Amino acid sequence: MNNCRPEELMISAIGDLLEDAAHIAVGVLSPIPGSAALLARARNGARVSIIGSTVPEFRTDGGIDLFDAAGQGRVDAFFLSGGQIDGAANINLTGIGTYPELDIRWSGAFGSAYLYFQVPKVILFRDEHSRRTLVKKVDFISAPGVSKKNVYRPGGPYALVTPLCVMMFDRIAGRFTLKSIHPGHSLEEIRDQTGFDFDCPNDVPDTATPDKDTLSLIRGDVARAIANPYPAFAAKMFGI
Amino acid sequence: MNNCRPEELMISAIGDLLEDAAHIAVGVLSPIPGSAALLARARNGARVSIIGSTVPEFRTDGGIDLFDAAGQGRVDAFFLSGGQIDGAANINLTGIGTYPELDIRWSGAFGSAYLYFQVPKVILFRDEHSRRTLVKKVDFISAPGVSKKNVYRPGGPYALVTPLCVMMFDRIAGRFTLKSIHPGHSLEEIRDQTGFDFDCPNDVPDTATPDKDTLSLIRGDVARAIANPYPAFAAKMFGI
Amino acid sequence: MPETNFFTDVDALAAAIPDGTKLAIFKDSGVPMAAAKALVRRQAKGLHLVTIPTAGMIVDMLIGAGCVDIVETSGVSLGEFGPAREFANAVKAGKVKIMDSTCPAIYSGLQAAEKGVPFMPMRGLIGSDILKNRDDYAVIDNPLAKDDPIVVVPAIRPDIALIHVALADRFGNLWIGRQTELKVMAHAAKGTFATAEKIIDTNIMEDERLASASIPSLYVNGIAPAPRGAWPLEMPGQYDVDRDEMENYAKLSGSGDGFQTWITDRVFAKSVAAE
Amino acid sequence: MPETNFFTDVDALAAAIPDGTKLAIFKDSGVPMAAAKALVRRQAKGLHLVTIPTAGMIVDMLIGAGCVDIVETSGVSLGEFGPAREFANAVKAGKVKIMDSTCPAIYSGLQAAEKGVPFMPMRGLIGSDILKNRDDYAVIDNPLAKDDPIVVVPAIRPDIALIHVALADRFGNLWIGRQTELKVMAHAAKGTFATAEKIIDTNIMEDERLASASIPSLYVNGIAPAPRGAWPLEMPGQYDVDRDEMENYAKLSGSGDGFQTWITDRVFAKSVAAE
Repeated sequence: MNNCRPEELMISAIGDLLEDAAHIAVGVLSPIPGSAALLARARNGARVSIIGSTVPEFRTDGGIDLFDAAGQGRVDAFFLSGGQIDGAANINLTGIGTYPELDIRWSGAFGSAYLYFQVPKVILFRDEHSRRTLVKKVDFISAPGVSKKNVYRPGGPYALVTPLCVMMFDRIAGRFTLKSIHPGHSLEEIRDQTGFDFDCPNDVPDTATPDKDTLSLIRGDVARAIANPYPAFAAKMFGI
Repeated sequence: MNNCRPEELMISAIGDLLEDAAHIAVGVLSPIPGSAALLARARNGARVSIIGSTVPEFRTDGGIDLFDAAGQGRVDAFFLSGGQIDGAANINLTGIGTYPELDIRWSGAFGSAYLYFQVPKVILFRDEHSRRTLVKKVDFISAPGVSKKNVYRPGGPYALVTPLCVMMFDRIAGRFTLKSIHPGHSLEEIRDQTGFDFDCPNDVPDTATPDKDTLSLIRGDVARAIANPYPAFAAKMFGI
Repeated sequence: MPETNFFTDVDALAAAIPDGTKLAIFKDSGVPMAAAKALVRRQAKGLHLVTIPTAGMIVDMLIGAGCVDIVETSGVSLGEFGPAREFANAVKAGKVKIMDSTCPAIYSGLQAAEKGVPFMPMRGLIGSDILKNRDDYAVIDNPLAKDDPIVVVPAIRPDIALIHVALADRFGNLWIGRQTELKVMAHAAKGTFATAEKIIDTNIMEDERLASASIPSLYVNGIAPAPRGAWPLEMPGQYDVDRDEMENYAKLSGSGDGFQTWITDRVFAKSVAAE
Repeated sequence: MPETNFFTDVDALAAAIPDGTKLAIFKDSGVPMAAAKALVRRQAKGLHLVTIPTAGMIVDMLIGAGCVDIVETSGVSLGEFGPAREFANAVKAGKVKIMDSTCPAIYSGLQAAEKGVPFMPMRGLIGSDILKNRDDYAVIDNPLAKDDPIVVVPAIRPDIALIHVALADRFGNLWIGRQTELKVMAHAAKGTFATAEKIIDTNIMEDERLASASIPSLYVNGIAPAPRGAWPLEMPGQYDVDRDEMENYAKLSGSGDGFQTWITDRVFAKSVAAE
């Protein structure tokens, strides 16, 4: 592993998953996926729309337009997270306990219950890899990972990226498969920290670290661009 | 009858029907109803929207907005016409003969099949009162005059104004009733020129001619305002 | 996402619109007259025109020139210049298939496509012969109420929205001013081709006054320069309708030889387009 | 049609919003913070808030102050300043009824009301617990296709859309810039109340640059002046978010006494609103 930081590794790993996405949308409060989208933009010329951004090149025509664009098939990739994510890629943004008077109430589903169906490549990102966040079964399905065959669903979960690993999601099997382990971590650690069962090939490679060019893009163009929507992140991560 | 012209009488008669309409919309190619709407504006402060107008005070936010406004209940009065109008207030803007390869093909229904349902006070206006235009049964119902009870229909036909008379429409009975006869014309002439059966009280008054104030409004403010959407009409009618 | 193509002229743009295209055209300014004439010059065939929601000379001319198989419309008329006689003749002769509608049904169909839903409910229409003749419309029971029949119209997803704008930029963005329907068209269509009075080098999206009334390049597949591209129709703030030319068209169209003469003079004699 | 009322200040405007009003509030700038504080001051009760489509501090504050019975939302959060703890506490305590949704379902409901239709179909949602807990949503078979289940959401028709704009005029028109969602809100709601940074004497509709991004007076029932009316949130092009004030709210809210202190200091001590 070269001297890239864990966040930079995740940015690079997500960026590698975005290679064929021409239009990537990014929600609020997603600095690491947002940075990955900007990396894809710098490397492949992807168009990036950042919800809520006021920067002309990233902003959308408003929320309605962005959801409509996803409905039209004009958004290729998006990111979702969850207070809980389970092995069937169900996500929970609503809370823990029995609905509606939950023990812990989170913000709510936002656009997930729609975009998870419409966007072909939804990458799940979670900054904490633990049995608390990656659970056997979510308490509340804000948006389901898989749907019955007759449900119109051009989109869905594609991969899960955490501080420990990258997993790919099989929409037919409805299960995750471990794809790569971040350098410095182990399969045992991942099994230990994951609340759900997942598939695992015999030989799981290390997650590729960003090469020199990618790292300088991340620390250069990407850092400068992410500073507008996420000044605090850019300051902390890249010192700008 | 004072020396008002037939068009001015019709403008005045329609204007009198618009007294409680706060927002009146006017379609394209409707100079006489348009003038009547402007008269209602001058007299009662009604808001007037003219489809296709570029004048700031009359223009709409575009076609979608106007139809939506009607759907929201924000349009109180509108005008429709027809190549044929029948005694049940069905209108035909599509053509004569057997659909689709008609003997005579007109322009088409435009917004009638919607606005006739949504706008509370639709005034039918026809500049030719004859058995050719006012028929027993239209060849093609571009928009129906009455609907079954379970059909959502806050709007519908209110009156019919022609060069001969004013008729009111009874939405329950589904029939017209003669309200007034323009000075210089007779019930016999109207019966002779009307292809459909209508109700007629024993004593039908003359259509009220515009008083001096109304006539000077028509020839003043209204004439000047109608000249923008309808320059040819204003030039011919009012010499401006 | 489209990389916006920049065509050298309207003929290059028309060459990129295949025969059989489902083509959406807006009723108002800017009417893409120059582009439509280029379609006539290239002898386009089998177009399925969707008028948003009505149309005038542009559709009458395309029908008269034999470019059109299907016309989906709420009305075709030359407005104050009279009836659309090429349209009426072609319908009567069964030369074009007519799909009669009503304005808000066409808007609702476009808005369904814009939202990626297969249909949109709409009020009105029940009891009309418009509805009776549209096999693709249906009446359903409002699923959220009792005894409330309501029409559903299918999404209208044109292959191409063909529009004319005052201003485009080199980045593929279009400024549309108050004509917000053009935005709905661009969203609903698979792709948008635009002709523009002017193409500028600065980015429309970076000018706040322009950006709030624009279509971003995300939706724009092709742009061609077309100064006076709406002529003989008007372009608000730029030029008025050419009344003589319109009256001439109204006189000659619908009359067989007269229309052919008009086409020869006013479409194939290319120079007139820039008059 | 409304004759637009011009209120002397936000408190007069808040006095015209009855208890129990179904009130729509937009997530983004301008957030009508000054008007919401006036609602707290007048101790409004029983509000049914519809967030378009999510919300932050404004809804958290109104809930914490006991003004709200129902909150219909796709999410409430203070964003980078943390969770909305008054909201979360009230939901957990059963003090407000929560109607959880997802952003495009709220937009679709508004757009149904805008079009005067009782429902709108939308993709997604099937299989979610959001759908399972919304008795007012339904799954129907797409009437124009086979074996294609699709959700329908009911029209959302707020009593009042409460918005904050940069510019209003004496004729009742509002300039909204790029925030086109505000227009959808005004169309969908029975009436619209606006606070404005500035009220001008010239007619917005007669200025082409402004007119293309405006809400005409047809939809506007009331306007009150509110300079810095979004504070402590930002007003694009005019002022930035007041980070200290937001952090202070994030710290004190959700903590009982702390929130009461904050309300006393920042809402009832009226002068701070104009800081």
